[in-house]
Amino acid sequence: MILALAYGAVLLSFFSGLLALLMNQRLHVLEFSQHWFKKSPHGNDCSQSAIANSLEEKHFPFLLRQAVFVLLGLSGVFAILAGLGVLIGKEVITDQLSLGLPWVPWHVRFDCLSGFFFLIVGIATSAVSLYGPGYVNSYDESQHPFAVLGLFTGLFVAGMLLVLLADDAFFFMIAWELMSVASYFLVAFQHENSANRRAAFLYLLMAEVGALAIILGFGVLASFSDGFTFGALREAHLSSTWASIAFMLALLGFGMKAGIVPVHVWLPEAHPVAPSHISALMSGVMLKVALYGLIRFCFDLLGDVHWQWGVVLLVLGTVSALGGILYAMMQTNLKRLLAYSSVENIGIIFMVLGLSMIFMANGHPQLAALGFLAALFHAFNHALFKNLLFLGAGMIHHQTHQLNIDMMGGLIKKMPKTSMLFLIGCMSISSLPLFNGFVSEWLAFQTALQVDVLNNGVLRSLIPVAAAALALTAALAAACFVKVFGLIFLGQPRSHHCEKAHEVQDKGMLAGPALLAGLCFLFGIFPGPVISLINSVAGQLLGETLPNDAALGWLWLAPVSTSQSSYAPPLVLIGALIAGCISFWYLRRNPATALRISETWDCGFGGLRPRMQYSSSAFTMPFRRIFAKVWIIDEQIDKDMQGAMNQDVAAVHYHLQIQDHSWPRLYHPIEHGINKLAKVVGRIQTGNIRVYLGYSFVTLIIMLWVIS
Amino acid sequence: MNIEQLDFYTQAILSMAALVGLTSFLMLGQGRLLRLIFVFAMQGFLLTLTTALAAYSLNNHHLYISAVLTLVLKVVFIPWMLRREVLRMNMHRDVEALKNNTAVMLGGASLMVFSYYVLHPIVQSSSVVMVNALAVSLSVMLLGMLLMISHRQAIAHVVGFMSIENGLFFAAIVATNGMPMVVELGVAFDVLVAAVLFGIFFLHIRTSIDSLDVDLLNKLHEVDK
Amino acid sequence: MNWLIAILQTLLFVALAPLLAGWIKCCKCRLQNRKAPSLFQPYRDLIKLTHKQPVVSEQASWLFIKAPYIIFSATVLAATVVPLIAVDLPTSASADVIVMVGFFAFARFFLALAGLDVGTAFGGMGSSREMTISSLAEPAMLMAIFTLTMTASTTNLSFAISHVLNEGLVLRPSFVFALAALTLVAIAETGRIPVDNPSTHLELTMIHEAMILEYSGRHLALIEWASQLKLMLYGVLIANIFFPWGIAETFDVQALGYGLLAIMGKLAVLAIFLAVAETLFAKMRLFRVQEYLSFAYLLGLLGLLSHIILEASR
Amino acid sequence: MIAAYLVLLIPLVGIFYFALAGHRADTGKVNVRFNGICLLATIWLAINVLNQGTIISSGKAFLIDPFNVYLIVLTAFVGFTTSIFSSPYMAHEKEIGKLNDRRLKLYHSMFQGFMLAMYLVLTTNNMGIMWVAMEGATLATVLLVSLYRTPESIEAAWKYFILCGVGIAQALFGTILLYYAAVQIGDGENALLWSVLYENADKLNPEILEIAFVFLLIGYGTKIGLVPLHNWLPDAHSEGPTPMSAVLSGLLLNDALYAVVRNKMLVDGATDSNMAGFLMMGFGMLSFLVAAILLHRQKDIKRLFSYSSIEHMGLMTFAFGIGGPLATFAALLHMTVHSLTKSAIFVTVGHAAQLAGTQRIDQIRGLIKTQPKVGWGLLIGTIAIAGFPPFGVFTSEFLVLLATMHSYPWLAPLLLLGIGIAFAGLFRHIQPMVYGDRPEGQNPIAANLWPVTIHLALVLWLGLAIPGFLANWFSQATLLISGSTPL
Repeated sequence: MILALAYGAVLLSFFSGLLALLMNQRLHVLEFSQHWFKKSPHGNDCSQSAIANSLEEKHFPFLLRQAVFVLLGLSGVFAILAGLGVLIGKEVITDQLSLGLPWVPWHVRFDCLSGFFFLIVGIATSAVSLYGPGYVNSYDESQHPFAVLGLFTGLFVAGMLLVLLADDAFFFMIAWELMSVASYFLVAFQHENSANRRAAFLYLLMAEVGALAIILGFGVLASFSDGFTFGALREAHLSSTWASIAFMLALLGFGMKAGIVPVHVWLPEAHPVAPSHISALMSGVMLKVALYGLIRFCFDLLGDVHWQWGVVLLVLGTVSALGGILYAMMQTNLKRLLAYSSVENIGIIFMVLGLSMIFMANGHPQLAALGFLAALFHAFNHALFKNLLFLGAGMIHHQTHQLNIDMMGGLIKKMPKTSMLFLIGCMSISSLPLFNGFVSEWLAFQTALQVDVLNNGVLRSLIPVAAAALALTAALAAACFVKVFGLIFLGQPRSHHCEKAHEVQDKGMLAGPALLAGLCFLFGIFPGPVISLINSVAGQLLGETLPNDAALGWLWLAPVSTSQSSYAPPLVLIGALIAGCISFWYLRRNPATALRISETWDCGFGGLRPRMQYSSSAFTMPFRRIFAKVWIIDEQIDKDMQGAMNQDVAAVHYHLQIQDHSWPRLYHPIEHGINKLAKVVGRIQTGNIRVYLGYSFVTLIIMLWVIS
Repeated sequence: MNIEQLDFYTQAILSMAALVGLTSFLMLGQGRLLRLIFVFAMQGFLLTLTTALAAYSLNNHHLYISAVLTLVLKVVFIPWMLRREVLRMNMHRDVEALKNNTAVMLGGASLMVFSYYVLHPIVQSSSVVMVNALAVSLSVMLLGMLLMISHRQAIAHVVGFMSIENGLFFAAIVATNGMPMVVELGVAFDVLVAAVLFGIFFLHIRTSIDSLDVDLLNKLHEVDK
Repeated sequence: MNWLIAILQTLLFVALAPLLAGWIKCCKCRLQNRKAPSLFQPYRDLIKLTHKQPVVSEQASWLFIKAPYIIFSATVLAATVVPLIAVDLPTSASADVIVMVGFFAFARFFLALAGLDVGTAFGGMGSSREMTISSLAEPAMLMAIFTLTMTASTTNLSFAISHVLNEGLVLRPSFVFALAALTLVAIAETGRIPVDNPSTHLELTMIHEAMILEYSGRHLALIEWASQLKLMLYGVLIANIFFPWGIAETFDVQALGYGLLAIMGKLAVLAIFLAVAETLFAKMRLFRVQEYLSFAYLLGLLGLLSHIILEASR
Repeated sequence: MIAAYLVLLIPLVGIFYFALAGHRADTGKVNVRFNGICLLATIWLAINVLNQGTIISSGKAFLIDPFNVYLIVLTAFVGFTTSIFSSPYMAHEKEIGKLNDRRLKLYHSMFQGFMLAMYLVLTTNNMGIMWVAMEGATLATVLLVSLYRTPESIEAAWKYFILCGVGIAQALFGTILLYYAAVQIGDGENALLWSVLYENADKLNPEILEIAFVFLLIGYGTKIGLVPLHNWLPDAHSEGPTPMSAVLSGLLLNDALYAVVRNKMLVDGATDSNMAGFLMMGFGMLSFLVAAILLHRQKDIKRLFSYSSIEHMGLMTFAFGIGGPLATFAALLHMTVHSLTKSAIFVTVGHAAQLAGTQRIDQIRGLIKTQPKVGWGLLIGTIAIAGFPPFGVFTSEFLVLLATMHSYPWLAPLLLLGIGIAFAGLFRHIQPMVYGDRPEGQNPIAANLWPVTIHLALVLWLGLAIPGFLANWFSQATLLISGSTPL
């Protein structure tokens, strides 16, 4: 039953893709339906006319779009149900599909880990399918055919779901690459822009390299076992060295997809250029699927984790978290910023996962379960709020045709609903209490604080440092999203478009983000249900759950023990409401002190203009000074002079360009190396036939000499 | 088994082998096209004689057919065609300056030693004396390639190509007394078609680059110029 | 009963905060040879402000108007968590020290947004600087606090303080570092000299004041009160974590009374220290603050490492 | 057996029909019909073999076993679909004045000649005839390479002719040595029959066979396009008419590899050492890597894909070299999917070049916007050939990789490196061609893209699931080549 739901989810998303293909085939559909009605004339006229009506030229595209997204949404709902089903039942369901190689059919396994990620995919897909129809309306059909968008969206979701279901390396890779390739087409969807093409190429290239690393990782396991089903791979007995090699390969492969520094560069390139609901899926969900892969590979297939791996994850995660948020802060393109912030969040997840590994390897499975829980919960939360923010970015883009936050401002009054939803997203991602981001970060700190149980001095001093880095990350994230929200929604409009902007009209476009925002808040107040779901994942995968996850009842969160730490978000909410209401009521009761609206105080100079407001680069200037080494900063100020002796400044041009260190350090050398190598190798082909004959001759002589 | 213990025919065939090898050397050092073609025809003729001798000594009738085919193709048709080309192109007075001719000749000699070295195990394991000539046929083949590598004229390439065929043919005779008839016929057919095609190509190359110097055929390459 | 005490304590917190601010001002004036205002001047200021009609910019959105309430509530919530006169509070269990830091972040988030809302250059400047300083201060603060929580192996402040109390007088090198770190952070976070000058206006160096430039009336009162409360919170944290003696462990009137007296005494002494420091030091340039805060971070880290290296059980 | 004769007879008739009848407007369609009938005949043949197992003709001249029968069907299939593509393509070439009736007559006649040579290589039981047919294939196609009579095409054809001629001559020497080894154990006239040789493989003199194999590998390897003998291949592919490139890449290279594998089977039977395997692995890996790197430098779209062919042939050679059931199975599968994909790509490449009026990569732009079918066909074909699932190329590459991991794990990173580099090399060129805005004055052309659709659909199918009969077929062929079946 549960498996049927899961299959249903895959098939529905797949069919939604196929349905989208009908976009250009209206006449064929019309013909077909007429043919059909001719065949069965006794069908009632009502439905016939309804269908005929819907096939009219002006209705058809609209209805088809709706239908495609309805299917996609159903797929999401099915995925949620399937995920919940397996998590609640704590089941492991296996199956085989008679596809694939003749002697190895596709193996399917649906367990709690898959179920949990199914849940993530399902929620995100549902929200996106609510949002989608309104959003894609703005695309010009001749420039950006919906058929392509719909098809690959369906395939993309199907691919992600299949990755979660796969139980052999071959099937896994097929699903994995289906996901990559489909999303590649989505990134390249608006391909008339050369930056988009570049981004798409970079994305696909890194996806391919990552996939190759994963294959190699599976290959290492497979060479120690017979066959490449996950069942067989679990049985493989690897020496410590080989296991570490496999781990490093998997880390490279999955890390590339997840966007770990320094292999993150595709992410800020690819996410901004895809349509927003796709960016939401990519950033919110696909990165999680990569995380799933890593967890599946390390905790399930390799099984016997080493603490050194945990340290690697911890260090990489820390670097990614800090690097991600610092880079994010410097961005002016909203979606690019969000993409970098995904790097940060994935970094946090990796950190906590590393902690979990360290505890696991040191024989503290309960603490490992705690770390695991924090990691998965953060993954879940990130899926919610990053999705929300990307959808929000899409709404803003849809209304203002801008993504540059330096050109926005004042939208809180033009788009009140959007601003509210976006604010919730910002608060969640800044891990403020009462929202879900805080809960997972709190759990992460709790995990890190358990370091006292470890014997290893290095770990004991490393982990607190990482925890402090986590604190710094959280604080920087808050600063970053203050910037984002403040510059986009507050102050005065900085551009014409923003002045003209108005609220999103489409209900679905608001409903999708509203669903996510609601969940962000709900799970911020009542994290219990999700945590108990993750607990069953941990129970199945690590063989250990949290000791007393419900010891104090549903109000409380006390992961280790009540004497060590506890958090009761509902009580906090009540307290906040009481404090807020009392002060509000007390201060507002005097009618003499009603608000008076007046001009902004301008220090007596007069004429406050939007240009005088702080811009993005101004806001982040202190950070730029403090962390100067993190970026490659190219800052230039040019002055136009005029007047006598050219002494008066007529205009000042400020130019700021901020680049990632990984480009000149890592990627450009590789690119140049390959081009150079190609040039060298190219020399063998001189164009002269006598030289070619010489090759043949020499080869022959050498071969003969070799064998005799 | 020394050569004096062999019967006359075998002695003759081995002598022929030596002569065929010699003709290869002559071609390798030859800068004038007409002479090159003449020596090639000589080689073909020697080959025909060898085939005929082998046919006679082994009493193998289908070798006679091979001999006739060789005579027609490699002594008459191909040299005639090439000669006509040369005359038509007005190249009969050109002398190709061969670079490092001595080195090439020495290289050719060492190729002969190499051929013997390579085929040593085969020759050792055989009871048939004629197999000794296998090394010669291999070296004829290799020399043919060397000829192509060292000469720039397309006609020299064709000669080299055909002399490789000669080497192969010789190998077939001395080692195995000729291949099965159907294969022989097929090979001969291929050679014939190849010869015709070469003729067509000379025409094409000449119209395209106004020369038959293969070094000028260098438009397609992977080098940054 | 417990809950009642907790709520009472919170009210006490809120009520006493302006008093502390007044006391500091008093001490400072004395030290600077000026005539001091009354100890209760801050109360008068607050009452005066609540009776004024607030003026709001036409550019401001709802966020600007609601922010003071949010900021105030968040700070009050933080106050519920910190044991003032008694330990073993139920509120400490519902939100531990990390949540408390979260409350600060919450308040700061909205304060910074409010600064950006009106769209003046001052507001943006203040927000930017505030977020910079706080993001550097937060890890340093957590480092210091982690030293405590790891020593007591709990993040519940009540439990942690009673742990320190029950241990008696133990000289912990880590606590020395942590105390220094937390003090530095407290000065930075509450906007005191040498990081920020609370008594300055219309100066390009101001941070906190720049953000709230547009506020007036009851909104300003709330924000001022919240920042007084925050100052007191830090004071109480330092006082009760490192010098917990005197705090009530049982809920009888006598113990609570002693607790109140003890904390008032401790705060009074701390305030004198603060006043002396503010008199002695000049305000730093903004970009020296990072060095100051990284020193705080270093101290916090040293505290943690010395806990792990020197004090750990294994 | 009649089917086999029919398979050979039809193209033979075709040669003369086209040569005598001259070019007419419907010649392209007739060509399609010839190839279609031939495809039916091969299917009939395949059914026969499936039912009866290996067939040897009465005179032992022909041998159809599971290994070659699937290649025969593949050959006929690719020939058929290519002829479908060729019909409008050549019509367009004539329209724009690049070709005239006489050359089209030659083209169609030689198309059939090439097909005949291919069928002969595959069906014959005689190693000598195999050589003759292989040389025949060169001769049939060499004039087609120079069909356009441009200086480049003549240069390419000449290089093709000379290099392959010399190469194939070496293969003949190898065949002679093989024959020599065979006559030593008796049976003169039948000694070159593969069936006989294979039965008595263990009696053949291993030393002779080793030397023979070197000659055969270098000889046929020239045709496969193994580095450093590959130099003719990109030239010939890029300068000839595109349908020719499609069949060269899709069929000729396969058949040359087929010949090498047949010979390897004999050598493996005769010797204990894995000498043949190591040589093939070495050449294969070298070709694979060099071609992958050279992809980055290409400026001509057809040259680009011919390097990709070298790369894939290298991979197959490598896989056959590893031996063992898994690698052999993978190599057979790869042969199939590569043929299908590559010929499909060449179809789209041909149309793309016609659209842009040039083969230069930097002048082909905005294909998706100009003619979506061509653009998408090229893009998806490239995705498939680059080894992305769920296309069949991925399956075979995955299996090759697993086999490598099992036997020679230290080679696996090299293999992956090659795949990665090749992918980047392909995509850096493909992306700008398919994407972007439509250039000025670029208009859609008449094109039949059914071959592309069918081929890619088949490759997709093979990637998702290998149908039972085909799997059975592959398994039997694997059994024949490597001695056991995969799992």
